[in-house]
Amino acid sequence: GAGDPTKNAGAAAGTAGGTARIRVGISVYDTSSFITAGKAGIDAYAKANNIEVLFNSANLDVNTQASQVDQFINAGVDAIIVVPVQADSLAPQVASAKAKNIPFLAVNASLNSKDLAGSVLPDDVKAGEQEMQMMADKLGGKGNIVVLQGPLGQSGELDRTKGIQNILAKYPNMKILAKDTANWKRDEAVNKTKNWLSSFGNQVNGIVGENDDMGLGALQATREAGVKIPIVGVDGIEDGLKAVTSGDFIGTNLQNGTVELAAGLAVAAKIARKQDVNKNPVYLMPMVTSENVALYTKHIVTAKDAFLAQLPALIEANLKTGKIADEGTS
Amino acid sequence: MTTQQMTPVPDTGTSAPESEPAGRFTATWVRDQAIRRAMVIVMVLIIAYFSYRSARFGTLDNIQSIAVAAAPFALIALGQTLVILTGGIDLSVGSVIALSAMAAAATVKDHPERLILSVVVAIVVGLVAGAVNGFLVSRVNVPPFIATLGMLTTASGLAYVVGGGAPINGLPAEFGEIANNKVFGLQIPVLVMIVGVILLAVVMRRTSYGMRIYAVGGNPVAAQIAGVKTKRILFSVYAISGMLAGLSGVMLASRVISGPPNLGQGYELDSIAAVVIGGASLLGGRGSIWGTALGLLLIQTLNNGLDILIVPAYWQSVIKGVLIVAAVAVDVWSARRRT
Amino acid sequence: MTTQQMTPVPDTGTSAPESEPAGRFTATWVRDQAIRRAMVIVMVLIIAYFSYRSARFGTLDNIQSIAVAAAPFALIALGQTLVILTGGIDLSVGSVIALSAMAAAATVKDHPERLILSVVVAIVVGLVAGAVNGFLVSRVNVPPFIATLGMLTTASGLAYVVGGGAPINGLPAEFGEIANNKVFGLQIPVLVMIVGVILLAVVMRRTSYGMRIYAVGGNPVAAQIAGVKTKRILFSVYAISGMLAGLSGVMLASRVISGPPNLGQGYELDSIAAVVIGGASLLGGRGSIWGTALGLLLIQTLNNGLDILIVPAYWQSVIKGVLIVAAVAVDVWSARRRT
Amino acid sequence: MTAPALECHDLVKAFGGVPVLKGVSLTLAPGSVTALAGENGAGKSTMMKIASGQLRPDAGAVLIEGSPLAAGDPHAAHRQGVAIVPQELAPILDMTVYENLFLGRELRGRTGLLDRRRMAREARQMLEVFGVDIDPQGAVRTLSVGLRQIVEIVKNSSSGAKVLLLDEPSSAISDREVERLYAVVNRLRDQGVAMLYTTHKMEEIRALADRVVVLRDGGLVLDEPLTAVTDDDIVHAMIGRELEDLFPTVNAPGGDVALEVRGLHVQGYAAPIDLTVRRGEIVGLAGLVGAGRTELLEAIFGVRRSVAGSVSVAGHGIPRNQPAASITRGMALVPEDRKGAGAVLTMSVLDNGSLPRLSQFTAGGWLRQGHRAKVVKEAMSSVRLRSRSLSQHVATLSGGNQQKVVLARWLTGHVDVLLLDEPTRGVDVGARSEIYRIISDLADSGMAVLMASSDMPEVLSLSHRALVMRAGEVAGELDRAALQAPSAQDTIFRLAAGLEPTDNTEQTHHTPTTTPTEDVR
Ligand SMILES: Nc1ncnc2c1ncn2[C@@H]1O[C@H](COP(=O)(O)OP(=O)(O)OP(=O)(O)O)[C@@H](O)[C@H]1O
Ligand SMILES: Nc1ncnc2c1ncn2[C@@H]1O[C@H](COP(=O)(O)OP(=O)(O)OP(=O)(O)O)[C@@H](O)[C@H]1O
Ligand SMILES: [Mg+2]
Ligand SMILES: [Mg+2]
Repeated sequence: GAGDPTKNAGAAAGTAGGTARIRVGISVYDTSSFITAGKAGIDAYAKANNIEVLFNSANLDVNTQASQVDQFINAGVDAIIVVPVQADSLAPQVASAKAKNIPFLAVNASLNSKDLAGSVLPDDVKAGEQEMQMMADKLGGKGNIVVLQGPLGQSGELDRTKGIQNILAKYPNMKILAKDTANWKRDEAVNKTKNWLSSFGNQVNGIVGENDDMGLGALQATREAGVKIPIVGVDGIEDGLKAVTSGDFIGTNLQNGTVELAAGLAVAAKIARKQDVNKNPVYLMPMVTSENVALYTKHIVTAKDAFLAQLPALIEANLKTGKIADEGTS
Repeated sequence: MTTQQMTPVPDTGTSAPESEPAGRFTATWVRDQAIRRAMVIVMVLIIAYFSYRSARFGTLDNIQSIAVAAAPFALIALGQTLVILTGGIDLSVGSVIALSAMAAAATVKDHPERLILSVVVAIVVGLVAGAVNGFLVSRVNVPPFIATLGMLTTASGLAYVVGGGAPINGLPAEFGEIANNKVFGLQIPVLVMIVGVILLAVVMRRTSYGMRIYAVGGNPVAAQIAGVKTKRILFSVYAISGMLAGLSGVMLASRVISGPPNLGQGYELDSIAAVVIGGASLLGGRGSIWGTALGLLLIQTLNNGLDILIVPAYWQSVIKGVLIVAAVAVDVWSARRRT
Repeated sequence: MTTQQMTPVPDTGTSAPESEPAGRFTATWVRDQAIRRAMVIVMVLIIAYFSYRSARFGTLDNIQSIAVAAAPFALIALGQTLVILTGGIDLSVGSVIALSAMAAAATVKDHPERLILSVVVAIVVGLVAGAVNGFLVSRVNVPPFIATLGMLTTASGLAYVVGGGAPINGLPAEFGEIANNKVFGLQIPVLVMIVGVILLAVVMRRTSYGMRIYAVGGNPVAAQIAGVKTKRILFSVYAISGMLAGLSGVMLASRVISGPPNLGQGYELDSIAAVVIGGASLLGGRGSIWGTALGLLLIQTLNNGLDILIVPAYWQSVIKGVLIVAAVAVDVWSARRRT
Repeated sequence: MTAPALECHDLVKAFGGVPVLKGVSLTLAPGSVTALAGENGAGKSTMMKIASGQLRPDAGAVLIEGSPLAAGDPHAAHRQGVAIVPQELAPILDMTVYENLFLGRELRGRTGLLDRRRMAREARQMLEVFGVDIDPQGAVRTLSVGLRQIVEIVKNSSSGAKVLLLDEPSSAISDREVERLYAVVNRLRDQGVAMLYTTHKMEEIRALADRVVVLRDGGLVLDEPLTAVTDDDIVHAMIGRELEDLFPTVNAPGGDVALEVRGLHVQGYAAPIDLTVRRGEIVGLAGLVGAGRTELLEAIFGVRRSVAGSVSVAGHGIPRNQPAASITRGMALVPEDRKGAGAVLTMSVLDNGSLPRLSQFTAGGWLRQGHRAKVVKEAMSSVRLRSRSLSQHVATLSGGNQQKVVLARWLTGHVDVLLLDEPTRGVDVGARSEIYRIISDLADSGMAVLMASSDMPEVLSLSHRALVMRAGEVAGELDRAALQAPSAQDTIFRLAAGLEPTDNTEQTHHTPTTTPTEDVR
């Protein structure tokens, strides 16, 4: 059960050996593939650094997330990490954690509070810019595109859309024919894209998915319609990397949950232990193209376990360099 | 004991006396037609509008798109029709889709040769889930809402368990054949949908099983007195609904060659809506397969047409909500007019 | 005329308002108690298990956490109880929460002084949405399922429209006071919940309005013949349900100082589940406020306890689904035993 | 003789600890009709439900032709050849008449698919026995209660059952159909079917039964061949005392008009209707099943839409189509279908009793519990309601007692015009005489009573005046003298059926021209 945390001293494989065991409460927005990958990273890092993790998922409900934070505060954890359901929410909860001197971190999406102890955020604007740039390059700076957005209002969607617009502004000959949400889902994206293809016929020159799943749904739609249209995505999930390898995607951006969430935990642990650390590192997604896709496929698919084994060391190294999205080379 | 529509008088029906004994053209039949016609008229208006606004709407390609998108919904709506006819409800179809899709994906992952097996697994998983629902409702007397809500929650949890909390990706390309191959020029799901609709329409109209389903929904006590094995009928409709959800799940998964644990989320409400728009009563005993097909067509046509007109998603919500209510209101109004 | 649970005996008999002082210890009363007790016993067992597994569970802090989390649900479950007692259903509560939260957020954004106004706006928005539902159901005779499903879709679209497709962020810290300040040592939502439960329990048992709601749900035709203005009653319960959803929405938004357009998504099923677990029949006429409170407590305790035991989310789903069905099955079983 | 078709041994049944059957044994021989009599709530329906497998007895056994019946399994009972026409009719409203008739034994063609055509055809033949023109392809929902009852009888009497239980099969049908029912019963008897026939009407017992069994308070108090007992014996066994006169003497009505209906045009009906009822007057409404009596009463009260005309009570016009306003103006309706339209089954006796006059029992919306309980209790005891307490759910009352609740709930306040639709349907003799007494007392106190009834003696003996309806119109009127004439019954029948009237009838309204068969709907 969740009784007394038994002090377990021998577990320190990385750098933090000998430090006292701490408890970190983590509330994530939902159980997604990103979070599941992240959980693996969290567990690997926690084990190596004598951290007990209380891990809850909020099922996409901000009220549930607020309750989970309340519980962590009641439990007197040493730090709280939230992967928010809703960006810029939870200000009262952050404040009450601060009142009890519990460091509170936002990971993956921002929280609107001056009481945050730190944050580990991806640069989603950059990700949007990168994927749009890939598309612009592919189309030679002109043509019509459609954009599949994430759930409207989620920070990932807002920022990636913004990045896409930033690049588009530079290309007057590129036009968005349609943009709408497919809620990160492949099955929604298939139908939406298919209907768009009905609507615009062969005017569509490129499809920009704000994540890989929607890009893959679009891919299916193009197949059913019997056309071939360049597609880009974000995230670098297994099927996305495969699509890059096979040439179905012109590229994607890697948001490796394993690395990002482990980094989040690392920052939280160091703040709780009053160690020196950059409290607000930014996760800059590496671009994935046919040239470098092999390496990432190894980390994410084929040699996942080996990658996890050296993850704690990688995280420590990354925190020192400040490039927390660095995947190493092995 | 209560009627859903608040008709002030015991029988709404003091219908026109020109009912002919010959059978076809009885007052009830005429009313039935009228009721159906109101919804059909609404449909025609909507289709006309879309066709007027976009030349692409009426193309064969687009009609095929509508059919392909409709197919997985059609299957669960068919099962849902049977369940609702008995006076029950199946909230679990959405998550049974997820669970069976995950099971199929897990089966076929790294084993392209298990294609058929994966379909069988999905159907069996759906059938088992449905059987559990049926058992709870017919034997343990748990209200259908609770039994299937429990299954909704449980199956969706299990779908994640199957994938260890994540979607099952990296499936062999062969898995796509189930949904994407064509037979007689139609994608398999479309064919399955057509066969399913016709088959069930015949079952409901032309077999004693169908008649007994109506009886159990109309008045379980009376059905029992007349010797109908109400428990078996109840059990069977949930089992069938689960099975169809399983089939729907594997077809959806095959279409996107992936096993997402949140597949089918919220489909239950859409399927129930299709049935109720089609004129069924949630109290049971009233409704038809054709009605459901019509309700489904309404929803799917709206989804497609609004996408084609590039209406933003949230305005689509608003328009769909308003139109569905309006269509049913017209229907209710016309049904009363012609009584 | 059909009963949802297939009992050959006309009556499974739960709680209509029981009012007669002399007949306290009648068979019906005893049965009522027994039925209630079965669920209470299940509750006690669950609480005992959680307390045994975690010292944190029984702390005052945690009980407050449960109460705070329960409050917004309690409000919609109360409204839902009234609606279900009339034989209807309100699927729109979740998205009315979103719409009214967005409206409140839009009101208070950049205007911290409009705190009270934002609450009023949310309540009015909820009331209007509920009134539309009520109008459709009582006057246009649209089945409640469709009327409120239409509102679900429409209101959730409108919630995005209010925010222009995005959440309303950057709200003044003062907005948090609505939900986070304390009165008499209780957070305001908890207080509102307690007042709401007591008030409605009294209304349902001690006023003619409450009795009329039971009558309309029990037999609308008979109620009308007895002079009850059934349309008004119907209208009013949907309006109340909408209003409470509005109140719930502003409290939720205030709790996290944010206006998310997808707030409240899926809450409708939870609220209906609470009511049905509490012993109400979806056919109307049967159920009680206390039953709903108990159902709500069951769901919220499970949510909290399973989180505290750090059960992974998907296993939580599985456990919750199974436990809810089991609790209701025990309840049904005990109700039959004691007949 | 052969083995008994049905044997009941020491049946015991209690609901919520209250005994309903206290060890009842009964034997039915093949080809016989046994009348089952007893007061409301004596346990007759309970006994039949046990014999048909709908209820499980607490103790005791049921044997069908010597083999035990699986307790609480209606399907097994059905298979073993037991059929029941339940008291609370159980048609499937949204299905057609022929589907109802053939449910459970559907006719199939060679392909195994349903042969709907043949079912409809045979259904028509089956219904012809009763001479009513019911469209076999119409939904049962569109039929009146009486016609539904006929459908139920036809269904169960043609199922080939060896044991047929009839629970008050004649409660909603008029004399003409009752006679057809007798013919059916006699035919089944000749075919060797054992029948148990519950009724509250003495003449039915006399006309049909070979043997009579009386239940009182859950015990069997009389079991004799019919020839061995007198009517008085039976009544005495039922109510435990002598019954004087079934009908009270009716006093002359007052002069003021209490109810005035002018040109009331009921939606869906051809002709507007005029009628007046004076204070203290009891006006009977006679007619065949489906004559439109129910519709008229409902339209006067405002629950059925009327499109033109006026209704006034004691000189005050009341708005049409507003039952609440009618109640405030002193009108009350006791509907024909007590389960569907009368009582709220999920509510208690107390709540049902106070529902029509809630404002009288509230202060600013608050229920005055003590006052309410007192007044309702008085009203309920004035009709000698048999219930465990005021908080008993109406669903668990016996049929006759439900009827009493629906009537007595109006007695909690002032009523000027009482509209009664089949007021004694399913009510036992004892209670029936009480209800008659109540009606005549109410009339004496100045109330105007308009009473639709298919029970001919009721119309003849209780009314000051009777209107005969046919096809939605008033076909004729009989005054007190005409009602007391020996030929009254015949006159009413002729008017109702549209035959040429015999000479001692006053025709006030309308000369019938159509033939009897086509007016039924
Ligand atoms: N489900 C039930 N729960 C509780 N009590 C019941 C139930 N069903 C019947 N009773 C009670 O059992 C007694 C016998 O009822 P029953 O219906 O057998 O009477 P009956 O002889 O048929 O009367 P009637 O002539 O009015 O039809 C009544 O007092 C009734 O209240
Ligand atoms: N839609 C319809 N189709 C066919 N017949 C109908 C329809 N609606 C009503 N009827 C018939 O109209 C007639 C009116 O029934 P109603 O019950 O009002 O008559 P009533 O005089 O009150 O008869 P009773 O009270 O003896 O049953 C019934 O015969 C009913 O079957
Ligand atoms: Mg009876
Ligand atoms: Mg009548």
